[in-house]
Amino acid sequence: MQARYSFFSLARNALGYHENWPEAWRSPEPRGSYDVVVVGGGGHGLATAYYLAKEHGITNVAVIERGWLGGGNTGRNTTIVRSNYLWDESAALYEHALKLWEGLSQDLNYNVMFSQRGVLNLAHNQHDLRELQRRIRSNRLNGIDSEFLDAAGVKAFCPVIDLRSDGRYPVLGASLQRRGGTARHDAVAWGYARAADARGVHIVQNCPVTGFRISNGRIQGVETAKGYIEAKKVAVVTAGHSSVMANMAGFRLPVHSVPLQALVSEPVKPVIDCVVMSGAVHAYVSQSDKGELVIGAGVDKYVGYGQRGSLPVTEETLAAVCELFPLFRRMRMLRQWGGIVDVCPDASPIISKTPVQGLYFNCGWGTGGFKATPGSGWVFADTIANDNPHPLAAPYTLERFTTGYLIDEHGAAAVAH
Amino acid sequence: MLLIDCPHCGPRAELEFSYGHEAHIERPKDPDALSDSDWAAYLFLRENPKGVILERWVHSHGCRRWFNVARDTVSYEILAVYPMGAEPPKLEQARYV
Amino acid sequence: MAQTTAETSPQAQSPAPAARQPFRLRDGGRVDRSRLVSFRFDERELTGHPGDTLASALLANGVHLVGRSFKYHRPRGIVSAGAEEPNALVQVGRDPRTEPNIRATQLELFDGLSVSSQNRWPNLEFDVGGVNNLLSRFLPAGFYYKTFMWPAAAWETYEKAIRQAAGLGVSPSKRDPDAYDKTFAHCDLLVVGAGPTGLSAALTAARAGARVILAEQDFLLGGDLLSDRSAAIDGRPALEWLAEAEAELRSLDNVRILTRTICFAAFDHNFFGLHERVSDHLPFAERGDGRPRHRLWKLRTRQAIFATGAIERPLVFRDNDRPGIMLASAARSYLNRWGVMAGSNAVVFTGNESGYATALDLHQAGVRVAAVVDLRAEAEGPLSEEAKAAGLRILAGHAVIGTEGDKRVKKVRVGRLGSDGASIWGGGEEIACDLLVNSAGWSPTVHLHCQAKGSLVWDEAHACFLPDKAMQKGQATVGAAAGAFGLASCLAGGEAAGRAAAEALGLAPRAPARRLEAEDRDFLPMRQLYCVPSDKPLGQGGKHFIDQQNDVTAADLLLALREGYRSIEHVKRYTTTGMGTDQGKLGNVNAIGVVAEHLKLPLPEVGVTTFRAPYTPVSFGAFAGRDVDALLDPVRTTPMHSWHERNGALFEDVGQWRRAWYYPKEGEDLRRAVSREVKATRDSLGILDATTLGKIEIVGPDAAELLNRVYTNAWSKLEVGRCRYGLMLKEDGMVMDDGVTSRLDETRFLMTTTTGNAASVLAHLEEWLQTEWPELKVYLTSVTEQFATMTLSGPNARRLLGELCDLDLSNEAFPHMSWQPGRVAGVPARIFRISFTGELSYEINVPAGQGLYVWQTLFRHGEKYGITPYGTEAMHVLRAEKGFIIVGQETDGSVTPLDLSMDWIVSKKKDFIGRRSLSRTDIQKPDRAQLVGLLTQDPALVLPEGGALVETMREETPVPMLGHVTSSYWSPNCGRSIALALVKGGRGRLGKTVICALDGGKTAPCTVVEPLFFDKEGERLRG
Amino acid sequence: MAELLEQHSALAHLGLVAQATRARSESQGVAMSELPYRAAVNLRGRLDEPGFAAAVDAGLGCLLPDRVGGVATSDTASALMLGPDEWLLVAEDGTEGPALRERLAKALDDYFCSVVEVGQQYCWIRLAGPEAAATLQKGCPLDLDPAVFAAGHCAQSLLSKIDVLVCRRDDRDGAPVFEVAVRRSFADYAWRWLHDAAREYGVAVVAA
Ligand SMILES: Cc1cc2nc3c(=O)[nH]c(=O)nc-3n(C[C@H](O)[C@H](O)[C@H](O)COP(=O)(O)OP(=O)(O)OC[C@H]3O[C@@H](n4cnc5c(N)ncnc54)[C@H](O)[C@@H]3O)c2cc1C
Ligand SMILES: NC(=O)c1ccc[n+]([C@@H]2O[C@H](COP(=O)([O-])OP(=O)(O)OC[C@H]3O[C@@H](n4cnc5c(N)ncnc54)[C@H](O)[C@@H]3O)[C@@H](O)[C@H]2O)c1
Ligand SMILES: Cc1cc2nc3c(=O)[nH]c(=O)nc-3n(C[C@H](O)[C@H](O)[C@H](O)COP(=O)(O)O)c2cc1C
Ligand SMILES: [Zn+2]
Repeated sequence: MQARYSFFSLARNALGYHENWPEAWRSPEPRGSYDVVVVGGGGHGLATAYYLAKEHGITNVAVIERGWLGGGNTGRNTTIVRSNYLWDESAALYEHALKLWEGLSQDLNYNVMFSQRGVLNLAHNQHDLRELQRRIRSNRLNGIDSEFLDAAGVKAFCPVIDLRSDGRYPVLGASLQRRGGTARHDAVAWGYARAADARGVHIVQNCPVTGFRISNGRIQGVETAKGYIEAKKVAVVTAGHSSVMANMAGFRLPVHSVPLQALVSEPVKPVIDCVVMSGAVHAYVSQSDKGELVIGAGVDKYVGYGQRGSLPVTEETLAAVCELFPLFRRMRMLRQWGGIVDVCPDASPIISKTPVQGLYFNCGWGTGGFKATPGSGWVFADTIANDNPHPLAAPYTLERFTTGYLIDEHGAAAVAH
Repeated sequence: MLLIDCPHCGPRAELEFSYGHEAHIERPKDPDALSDSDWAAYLFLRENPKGVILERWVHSHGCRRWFNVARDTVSYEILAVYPMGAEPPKLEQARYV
Repeated sequence: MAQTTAETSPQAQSPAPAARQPFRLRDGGRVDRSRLVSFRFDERELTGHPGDTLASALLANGVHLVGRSFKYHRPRGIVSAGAEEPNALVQVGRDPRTEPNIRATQLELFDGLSVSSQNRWPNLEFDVGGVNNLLSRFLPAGFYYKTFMWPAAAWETYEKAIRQAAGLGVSPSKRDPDAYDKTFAHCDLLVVGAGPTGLSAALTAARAGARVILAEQDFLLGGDLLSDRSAAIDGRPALEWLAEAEAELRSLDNVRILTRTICFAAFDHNFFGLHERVSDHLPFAERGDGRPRHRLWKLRTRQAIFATGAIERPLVFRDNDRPGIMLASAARSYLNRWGVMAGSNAVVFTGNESGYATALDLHQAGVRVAAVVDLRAEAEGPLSEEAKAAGLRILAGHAVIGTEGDKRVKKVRVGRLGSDGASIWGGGEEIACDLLVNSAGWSPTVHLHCQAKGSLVWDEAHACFLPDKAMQKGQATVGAAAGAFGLASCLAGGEAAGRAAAEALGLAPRAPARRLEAEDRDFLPMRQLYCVPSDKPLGQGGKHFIDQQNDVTAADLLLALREGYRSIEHVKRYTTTGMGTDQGKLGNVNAIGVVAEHLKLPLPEVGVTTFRAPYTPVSFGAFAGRDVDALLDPVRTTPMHSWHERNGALFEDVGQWRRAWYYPKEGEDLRRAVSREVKATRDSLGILDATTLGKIEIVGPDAAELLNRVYTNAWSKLEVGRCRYGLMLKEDGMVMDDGVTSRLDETRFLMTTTTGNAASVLAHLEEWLQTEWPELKVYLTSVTEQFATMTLSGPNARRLLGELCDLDLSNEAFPHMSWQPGRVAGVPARIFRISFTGELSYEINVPAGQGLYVWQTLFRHGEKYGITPYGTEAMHVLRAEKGFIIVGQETDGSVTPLDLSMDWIVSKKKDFIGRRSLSRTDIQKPDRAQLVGLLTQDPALVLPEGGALVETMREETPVPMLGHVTSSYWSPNCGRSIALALVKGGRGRLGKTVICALDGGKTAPCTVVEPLFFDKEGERLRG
Repeated sequence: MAELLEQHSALAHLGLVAQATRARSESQGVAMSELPYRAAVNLRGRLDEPGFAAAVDAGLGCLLPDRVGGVATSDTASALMLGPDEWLLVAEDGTEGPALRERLAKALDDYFCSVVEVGQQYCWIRLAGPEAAATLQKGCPLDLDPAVFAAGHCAQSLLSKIDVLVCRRDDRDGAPVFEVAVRRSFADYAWRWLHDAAREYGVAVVAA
């Protein structure tokens, strides 16, 4: 039985010294069989399970997670949420997600602290400006709020930026999506887990999937550390490990997994009240509610499952931060970490059926899938339930790599985000 | 930061090298003979292994020569360096899930 | 060691400083009593001595309250004497040289230092935020996830308040005026930590000839020896051994000692990050002069020894966070190293022998020790015995079950501990005190070993994690960091590790004459309790702090477990334990213990959270080093750059190059200036600095074959002396680059590339050559910078060039798309008759160093033709008038030659990179975006570049889009605006109308036309 | 040394000559100078091709070094081995470029090789003095210890964000001497970077 979270329940429980809070989700032993097994308990997997239950009434579902919920990229990203993507296909998908974000805390009854503090993308040269204009104009026709700020406008919106008008990378302008912002990453995983659990979904942690049983081209179930589990359908949402899973199922994917790192400063009182991203200088910065500056860096270029980033990338990122914010040079790095991001050749995701019937893959979000979490789960659940791509997911099938219909969002992903 | 043993210059910092992704992916001799999906496989599909990867590097800020490397993608240990065109060495595979 | 007291010191000023530092002992310790250092803490002017840290100086002055906690704003004091400090964080210096969250325990005192306390308002003594403490019951771990959701819009307001309350210190508000530095470094052996272990390791390896770097975060070498009054080595005070060891190390050429330097990170392949504080400890007047504030060392070593010691673990008991409650070892350090009494009336609370070491030292120094409260049923062990002998009051089998005192601990309550360790018997005696020191045991500092992905094992006897296997070759952890807590073991362990490292390096270390003699005592026996019970249930009255900085209590951990956040990683994230600036150096093992007990799991099964860099926080500035401001990235300039500057050019960044953009004359804006430049070029003569174009010499019998394979068109038949335009694709069929390539002789070509792609095209060619086509006999050499390139363009180009060179420039002798060697203004040159403007043009390559001279000569002689320098903007207009594409502007990585209607250059007869991709189904579709020209119906209107094109405009979104404007200019030669665009099915729309959406809901109808606006027959080009 | 017609250095705008005459060089950690323009030819070819090395020797008067990083010197030129089939032939006399190229091209007429004049691409900066290595080491990931990188050797690597060719010459006055070649468009950056790096040791601009 789940309690509803509210100010009143908090107050009531305070009187009982918080001894009576129920579990946010149960931790059952897995059953022998499910209608759908979701492999991967990151945000996308949990959201998939939640929407399977909520939107499609499919509740005989298990989420199988090798470690702890949200311990993959969901738990280690810089939490930037925005939808101002270039191509129509991406704009539609990310905007769908953004609309879901806007009601997510209430929907889940879990405060994911979605904070629409605005996202700036800076332009430093004529080429940047041209690309920015292109993006802004197509965003608007796609119904996405997007505006252009000139240098003075940037300074007014985010006073701590140094425009460096005589510097190496002067800020010439920026696009601003006011509805963009950040969310509390862990809360997204936990909120979805709790809400999915409330609808009957089983959440199984510390249980790596080690293989698939496939016969006659159809999925039968998954081998796990806790034994074999039969499943009518299997949805793989394992981000950095997608190739490992695909190799288990006997095919290969057009992705490579690379380390992407991020870092936080020591906490300080509020000093920057929006998200700032720059492709040319390669840095992105926001400040969390606890006060740390949350800073995203770039990827190491080589395949790596080590969940750690290298020093040259940190140096480059912090040099960029020091350029845009010379007042932060005395701030100090508190912790640095890495995730394993699965990157597609066109920097767009894969939401797709596979050569194996009943086996679905959702991956390739690379450096930027946190913002898509609700939308991704939504369209993937629909795709699984109907064994047919949801219209928003249709452009993201594996076939595009054969036919050439790539959705090249390198512009959007020029900075990892 | 990795230390990569360039076959020509000796051990140098990773900074001096550029990455060339998976090795031993040969360009088809007759591309027209391939179906679209076979061509796509050549272009895009990769092993991307967790474990030993056979990959190519170039000493781009040094001697500018390409060579192959066998590396564990979890420990990042470099297990072998061998020239372009050579067969990969036989290696113990660490098991990872 | 200075023994003079302040009174006798010649520099001493009245009033006598000793009197002003009431808790300073008259002698002892490593401070220089002969000199005074004054500093400011909040409103107070205080003094200390050289050798002090801020913490030791504050304690010497009797200051214990130094800050407020993160969440509940509880008064907090100094807990430790080192890197592990969670509470005593201060704001140092004044804006813009201010720095938040500095650990007072590591901050070296200097004259003029000014610090203030943090996270309090209006002041430290009275802090309004303290109300959070009263409300704490409503603010358990994760409370924010459960509330602030209604109404949805109110979150923004709540969030502001939450943010305001969080954070500790404040960021500087202005640009940092200081300089930072970084450097690479290499050595044979890195030794981290200069305690007895590290010193003996470094000595052993250095004597064998290894290149050693010894890094120590402290400003003194010695580690724990500095705090141990009684330690002896070879029958002499250990400090004498220390002085000799240091002197020997300093005398060796192959040793570099880095003090004030933390090794903050262990990366792959024995690569380490070290952070040196070069001048933070100096009075302001002595800083600067080229000397950086901090330096980042990027160090590669062959062997590494982590001799990082151990950190004492605090006991978790009720209200264990008041000022005046500190680690036993810290109180001992203050006493022995700094000659400071942390209090005058102490209670010692311990579960092992370490507490007794402190008790004895305090007692000896004249501090009253009111009681030693010992968790162990019996106080037994060598130090306990000494304490008994000294007559100290020992309460064995007891625990501190509560403390009192608002701004400083006043008394403790003590109860008898049940044998289960979970219950308290008896009402509790109250003992007055002003200092409560405590010890639960020791945690080896395994951070670097773990960062390098080494594994840990649990040592049940010492209740601590020890390093197990190192993942990387050549790494060892020794001494207290490896669980060898006795001095003799540390010395021997260091020696053995140093020897092993030397041997691994192929050196032959000398065998030591004999082992150094020292005591070998650790802190056993111990009784381990991760959470000391009190007379009330946990969480009900009073707080057992696990993580003092983030205000995480044992009750918070239990709440997390109760709610299902069971993995230690969830516990960490839900409660934020271990996530403060100290990263849980004190709290983590206790947290794991509490979780293990609650879940009834063996402790190692709960496991540790991931150790991450940095060991202690590192300034952003150090990572940036001197790569800031003008040195952030190279600015590449051409040999004619100074001329452009002198002639008023404005510049545009193209990759790293800085190119002349346009040359405005008095009163001209961009459009006016560019129009003038464009007109002048078409009417008479323009000149462009085109040096930045990439140039590659392609040499060898198979050079033409290589071109055949990388360009879409055919090259074998190009005659010597002729030039040809080529288009290069990536294997996925998308346009990668374009440019003109000329045949210099039978086996030699010169390829030009776009400015931005010069390096990537060369790399692309090399990659294919070396990896796929090693059979081709071709060599590539970049000559981009060998030449200065200038383009003369316009009807008078031939005339001017004719004056300065001796070639026959007639159409017959020197036709379009050919080249010839010659001399221009006496300088050897290659002259190419090629054109990107559609005018009669000559591209002239001369040796780079002579470029400026030739350029100036052309100007002198071109004056009569009104020679006009034109920049990149005019170049763009000129080429757009002719419909020539710019890679990166008309293309974006998703455009094929077919989309550009450049089928004419795509050979059907041969294979080339990318060809097969062009026949894929989606690439062949007629509704792909294709390059067209656009003419606005209003000829005066210049479309915005990037403008979106639609069939029809409507209110409701999404509006289906047709494409976008790639280039758009005012064309003075056409007398109207022109634009290029990528439009879906564009070629099928010629003559039709599309609409460009403008700002403010306005629209601009445009006619789709061929992308060619000027001189459609190309007569001028060949004229 | 003959002058090239109106040859301008990539560092001309810094007025180094004027600075050099004013600076005192004693008691400085680092002495920096720009070297006069040098001729250079890039040679590619196969050492394992019979006769190739001998032909170069005939044309150049020195045998090619056969290990990457090796340097061989004759009366007129040095040969620096940059890669397994690549050398940079450098003549201190800047006017020698075309002649050097022609001599080699002629000598190697029968071989598959490439001979390209590249001297104008480079700017040479000399760092000398007790802190020369420390200065260079700030931006260069090579191990500059003399036991690893000895006098008479060269290496291509990085200096901060740019490509460099570093040559170590014989020590002078007991202190190391490095010559660093950078592409000319990066010369301004390289010079200012090094000068800034050397500042804490005391730096003098001296005549070459
Ligand atoms: C440093 C960093 C910064 C980022 N910044 C942003 C940002 O600002 N904005 C943004 O939108 N995106 C960002 N991203 C990207 C974003 O984090 C990811 O795209 C997104 O979180 C992916 O979610 P997921 O649920 O698909 O994957 P994950 O959260 O990685 O979940 C996959 C799960 O699968 C599990 N799994 C793997 N193998 C198995 C197996 N065999 N059996 C069972 N389970 C398995 C893993 O343990 C993991 O929990 C960032 C990523 C990183 C690393
Ligand atoms: N009897 C006991 O219970 C007990 C317990 C602990 C320690 N000790 C004593 O402490 C001493 C331990 O000797 P040791 O040499 O192993 O340790 P140490 O504590 O004496 O020295 C470790 C040194 O490493 C430095 N350090 C730690 N991390 C660093 C980093 N990342 N970068 C740079 N410097 C870093 C510390 O500042 C310290 O100076 C012995 O004398 C031992 O007897 C005794
Ligand atoms: C948005 C965000 C904010 C974070 N803030 C902190 C912080 O304040 N303190 C901290 O120690 N770690 C912080 N972390 C980092 C985590 O401790 C941790 O490093 C990260 O989740 C990756 O996990 P791992 O290091 O355990 O592999 C933060 C992480 C994220 C994604
Ligand atoms: Zn090399």
